Amino acid sequence: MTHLQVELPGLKLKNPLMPASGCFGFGKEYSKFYDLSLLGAVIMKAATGEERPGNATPRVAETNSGMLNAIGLQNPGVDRIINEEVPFLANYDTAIIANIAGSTVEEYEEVAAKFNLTRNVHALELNISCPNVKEGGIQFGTDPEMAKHVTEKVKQASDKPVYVKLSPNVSDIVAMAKAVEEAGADGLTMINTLTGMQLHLPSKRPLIANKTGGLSGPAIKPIAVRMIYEVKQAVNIPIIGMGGIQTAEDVLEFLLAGASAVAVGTANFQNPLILPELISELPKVLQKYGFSSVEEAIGKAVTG
Amino acid sequence: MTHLQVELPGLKLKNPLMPASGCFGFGKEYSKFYDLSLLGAVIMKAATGEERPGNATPRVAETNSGMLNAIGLQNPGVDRIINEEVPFLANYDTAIIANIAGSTVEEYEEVAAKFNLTRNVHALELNISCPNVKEGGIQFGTDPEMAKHVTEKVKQASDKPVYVKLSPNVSDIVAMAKAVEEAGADGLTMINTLTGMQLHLPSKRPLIANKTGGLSGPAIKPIAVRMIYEVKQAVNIPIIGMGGIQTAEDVLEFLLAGASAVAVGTANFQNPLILPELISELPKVLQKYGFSSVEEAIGKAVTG
Amino acid sequence: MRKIKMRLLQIREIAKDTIEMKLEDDYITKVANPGQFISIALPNHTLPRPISIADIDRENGEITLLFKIMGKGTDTLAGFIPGTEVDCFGPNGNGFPLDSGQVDKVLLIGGGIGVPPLYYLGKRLEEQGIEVKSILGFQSGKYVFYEKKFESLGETIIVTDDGSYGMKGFVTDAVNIIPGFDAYYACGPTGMLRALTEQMKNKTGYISLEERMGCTVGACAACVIPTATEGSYKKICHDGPVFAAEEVML
Amino acid sequence: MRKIKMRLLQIREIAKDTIEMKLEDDYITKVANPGQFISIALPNHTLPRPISIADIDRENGEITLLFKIMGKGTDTLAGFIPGTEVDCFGPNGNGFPLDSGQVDKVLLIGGGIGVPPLYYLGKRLEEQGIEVKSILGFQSGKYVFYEKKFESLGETIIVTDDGSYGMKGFVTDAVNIIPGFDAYYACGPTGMLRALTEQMKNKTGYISLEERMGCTVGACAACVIPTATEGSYKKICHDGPVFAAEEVML
Ligand SMILES: Cc1cc2nc3c(=O)[nH]c(=O)nc-3n(C[C@H](O)[C@H](O)[C@H](O)COP(=O)(O)OP(=O)(O)OC[C@H]3O[C@@H](n4cnc5c(N)ncnc54)[C@H](O)[C@@H]3O)c2cc1C
Ligand SMILES: Cc1cc2nc3c(=O)[nH]c(=O)nc-3n(C[C@H](O)[C@H](O)[C@H](O)COP(=O)(O)OP(=O)(O)OC[C@H]3O[C@@H](n4cnc5c(N)ncnc54)[C@H](O)[C@@H]3O)c2cc1C
Ligand SMILES: Cc1cc2nc3c(=O)[nH]c(=O)nc-3n(C[C@H](O)[C@H](O)[C@H](O)COP(=O)(O)O)c2cc1C
Ligand SMILES: Cc1cc2nc3c(=O)[nH]c(=O)nc-3n(C[C@H](O)[C@H](O)[C@H](O)COP(=O)(O)O)c2cc1C
Ligand code: FES
Ligand code: FES
Repeated sequence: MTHLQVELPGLKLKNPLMPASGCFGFGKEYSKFYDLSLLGAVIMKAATGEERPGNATPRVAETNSGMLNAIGLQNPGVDRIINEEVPFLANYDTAIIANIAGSTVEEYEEVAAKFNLTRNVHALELNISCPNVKEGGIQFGTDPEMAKHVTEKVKQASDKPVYVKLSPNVSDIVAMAKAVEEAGADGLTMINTLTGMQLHLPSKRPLIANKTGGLSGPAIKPIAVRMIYEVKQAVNIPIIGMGGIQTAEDVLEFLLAGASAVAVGTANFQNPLILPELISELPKVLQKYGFSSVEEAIGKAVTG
Repeated sequence: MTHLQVELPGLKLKNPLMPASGCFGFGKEYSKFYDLSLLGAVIMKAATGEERPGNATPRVAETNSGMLNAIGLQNPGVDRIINEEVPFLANYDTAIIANIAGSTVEEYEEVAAKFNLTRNVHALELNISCPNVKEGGIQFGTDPEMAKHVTEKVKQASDKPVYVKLSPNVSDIVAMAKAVEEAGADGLTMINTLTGMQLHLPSKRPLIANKTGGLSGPAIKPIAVRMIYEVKQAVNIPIIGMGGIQTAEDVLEFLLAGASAVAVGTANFQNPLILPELISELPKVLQKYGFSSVEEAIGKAVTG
Repeated sequence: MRKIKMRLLQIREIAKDTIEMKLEDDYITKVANPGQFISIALPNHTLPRPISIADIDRENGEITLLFKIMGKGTDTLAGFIPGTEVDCFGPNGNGFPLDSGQVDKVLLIGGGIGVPPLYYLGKRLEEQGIEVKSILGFQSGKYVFYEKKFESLGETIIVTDDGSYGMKGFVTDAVNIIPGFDAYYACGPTGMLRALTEQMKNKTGYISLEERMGCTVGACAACVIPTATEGSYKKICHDGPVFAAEEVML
Repeated sequence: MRKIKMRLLQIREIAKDTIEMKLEDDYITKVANPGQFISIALPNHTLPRPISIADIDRENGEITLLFKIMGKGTDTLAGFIPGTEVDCFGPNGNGFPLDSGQVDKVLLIGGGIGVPPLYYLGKRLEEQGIEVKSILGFQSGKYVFYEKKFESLGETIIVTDDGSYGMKGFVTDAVNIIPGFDAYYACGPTGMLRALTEQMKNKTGYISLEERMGCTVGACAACVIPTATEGSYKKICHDGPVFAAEEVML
């Protein structure tokens, strides 16, 4: 019997698998494919203070073993998310994590405060790293001082555990992780996308209307694993890992590198059943490599 | 008739294609496959002051659409390169670029000074971004002040044009580019590899002996294109672009983004004839998208 | 909506770069409506390819797809051999409205690779006793396909950009020739749809749209289109691909 | 060294997870020596797969490769069907010394998927009138292959880790049984080669090494091995894969 349970601040996960923010909407679409109660948790799409229309289209492009996206935080705003989306997800036996974003520290605080009053939301994921927001998101994510500041403010605005989502577009990921740990973060999620671009040869212009987009998918997996491995050695808060996961072996690789749970984003698009498939395959893979539980595997590559 | 010639500081290239440093040794091996005179230029493997043994093995790993390497600057030292390797390459009608590396600013100066006296070397590529050197290479590449300093010193030590090779492992690539331009760099080459890691599940350890390695190949292409596009708008010195090129369309994409010439690294490994193949396909691709010369395409996505 | 494997039965080039595939399937054929699409997951790709349902043979559990080779993905797909199990999911999207009631005569207007979904639509409309006429536009003669099939549904005008086959011009030029129809159904490049909806402002029309997609199921917000209501967006993969002509801003 | 396409003629599983491929080729068959390898470029991979030449039929222009399914690349390769054009380049590396002169009796020692290159070596040595004996080690009975073929060259001892076939133990246990040979040629896992070279310090021996490779031609310095000379390295793909036993430090 392989134990898949993992306990993290605010989250009792029946298994370590969840969809990554922005790749799963608010769950409705994938609920047509399978029972969301199978999932360890669901991370919702980013919520901002007001409704946002997002960027112009095209918003996505395929790349080698990856994709670029510049959705631009399109979302109906925190109030409608709380009133229309959370109740749907709350029907399922799974943890709910709200991803919060904003252009200003005040907006982050406001959104956090609203989710704080939402019974069925178990934890917050602080998206300080969305590369597609022009007004400031990117600075929060690449400057340790700003990251620290916004984390502190959100911690004050909320009693729910706060997981800070780190951007990989930095010279020193460990400095970022330490800064937000110091600010009181309960956990980290990493990594967000790397900023990239694809040109459309016929028009000689960037294919994505926003010009740049965030690179995700298997292409970035080695960067995610490296960053998690480095951060795991420097902080004492748990990490939810993500970036290119598409097989149960990948899940184990992230656990070994130091992740306590993992999120799957891009891989949902090619295979809407990827999450239940990985959940059912994980026990076999853990066993194959000598583990009888997820907990046992966490950080094994770091601690030996 | 499509004009492939490009003129860059110190380099009259008959076409914009050359092998990337470290992926082509000093040319001997690939000279068994084709006539090196076909190439626009050859960038040699990194040279250091003394011979270096490099890292322990394994030194490479395959990743999705990419690979990791941690060779660790293994090379016979600048003197033997000048005496044994440059003369071989000088037999061919192609430009020769020497890639120089070091652990200290003094070592960079020493190596640059020696190549400065080597008649057949046309330009220097300053490798301040090799992620596999422990003693300091990585700091040079991620700190604008240090990058500026080492560039200035090398410029003083050499009359040959200096191309500074930028690391993508930074929060702000434009700041790095501007710093080295200010320091007198004649051109930029970008990008070097992104730091990544792969775990070997049976041993639960990093597969590469050095733990981390540099990620190259098509996986990183969108990051390279984005960085070149951004830097092109901020500096006035030419860029030699690289990172995941494997088709003639990729070459054009790099030119449009702002590269004046391109280097091909990883793609040589799967296809030793990739460079001559790209050189022969490029005219067709240029024509297809309405260009009658390489010069015309350079930076078109930026300037419109 | 399900994830399924469809066995490829037959594949052939029916016009330049235009491939017709027949696949065995016992789920989509039962539930899908004209205008819906399926998503094809290709090996070594990260994004699924949305392809419209061109025809369905419910009895034999056979689905027809028509696609044009446009890039790496469709090129790979074109190389599949009979017997291949193709990874798909769907049916996705809403499809064309079939039971509008007061419609007696409809006009189908297709441009290039926008033609396929109109064929299955036409068949289903004709089954309901509705009179179907079609205008199909192509780049040039060598790209023309399914002319006979559309003719079996009703009067069909072929238009080519260069006049190398049928009438020279655009589908918008041909629309005036067809008198009296109650509604039009169109699918094709956005430029064509823009011109068309402008030209037929006071007609009831339904148009099927395309956009680059991520998830193809409504979860990622990649494929939005602004609606006529200021600041509001719809997801083409989920709320479309078919929209009432006046509903969206092209 | 050339880049070539070889047409796959035949492919079959000759032992558990062990595939034998016969390919048509008119270049490698003419120039390659035993112990050399070829590099196979697989679609959707960034690194070539080095595979030793297991046999060559010069007359018919046929080359034999034997490989074990170890990961994604060899799994893809195992799925190739006859007629496939396989992208290769080579021959790479140096090969075993064939004309050492004073050698009358040789011992071939192979471990697992290190066995293949020894077969073509044995055939060529035997052609020169040299007496060939072999010790072949495998994990277990179901992995054993080419026993008959090696027996046709001379006495052959099969050893399995678990004793499920042949002698139980390691190849090092079997070495003592074979009396009087002038040189040994070995290929197999590094652990085996280390034990073997230690055990046979005072014998002339040649060993073929493996390492993870980048370019496979000597250009990238991925595949180095320290030599007996302090601080010095050789490239396995270029200076090897065959080395005199005392030349390298395992
Ligand atoms: C709802 C819908 C229905 C469609 N039905 C058909 C059909 O029946 N027959 C047909 O030939 N084509 C159809 N298309 C267009 C088809 O999906 C694209 O031509 C195809 O995805 C191109 O893939 P590629 O790999 O060959 O091209 P690439 O350019 O290599 O593809 C790269 C990426 O861009 C996307 N992409 C490229 N062009 C388009 C496009 N025009 N629309 C949407 N995504 C695109 C691809 O899906 C992929 O993610 C439809 C598109 C949509 C949105
Ligand atoms: C000179 C030489 C000759 C060889 N001859 C044979 C042979 O005749 N038959 C045979 O079955 N195998 C042989 N091998 C080993 C064979 O190359 C690997 O088993 C194969 O590359 C594994 O690829 P994969 O994609 O299945 O495994 P993966 O683990 O998915 O491969 C990932 C990467 O690791 C490399 N790799 C993995 N294992 C090895 C290994 N043991 N040695 C070198 N690279 C490795 C691959 O080339 C690839 O770059 C030889 C290796 C070398 C160096
Ligand atoms: C289409 C798309 C939309 C995304 N939107 C968000 C978002 O709203 N908030 C966020 O924190 N991350 C967002 N991400 C990043 C993912 O949550 C994840 O960190 C990243 O994609 C890496 O994981 P993957 O490789 O499994 O996709 C988005 C990613 C994609 C592909
Ligand atoms: C095996 C290997 C060795 C490399 N060695 C060097 C080096 O010595 N000096 C250097 O500046 N870059 C080195 N690089 C980086 C390449 O020159 C190039 O910047 C990078 O690989 C991106 O290009 P690519 O994707 O075409 O390989 C090396 C890359 C590889 C794969
Ligand atoms: S493609 Fe994801 S919402 Fe339409
Ligand atoms: S693999 Fe490149 S030197 Fe051996």
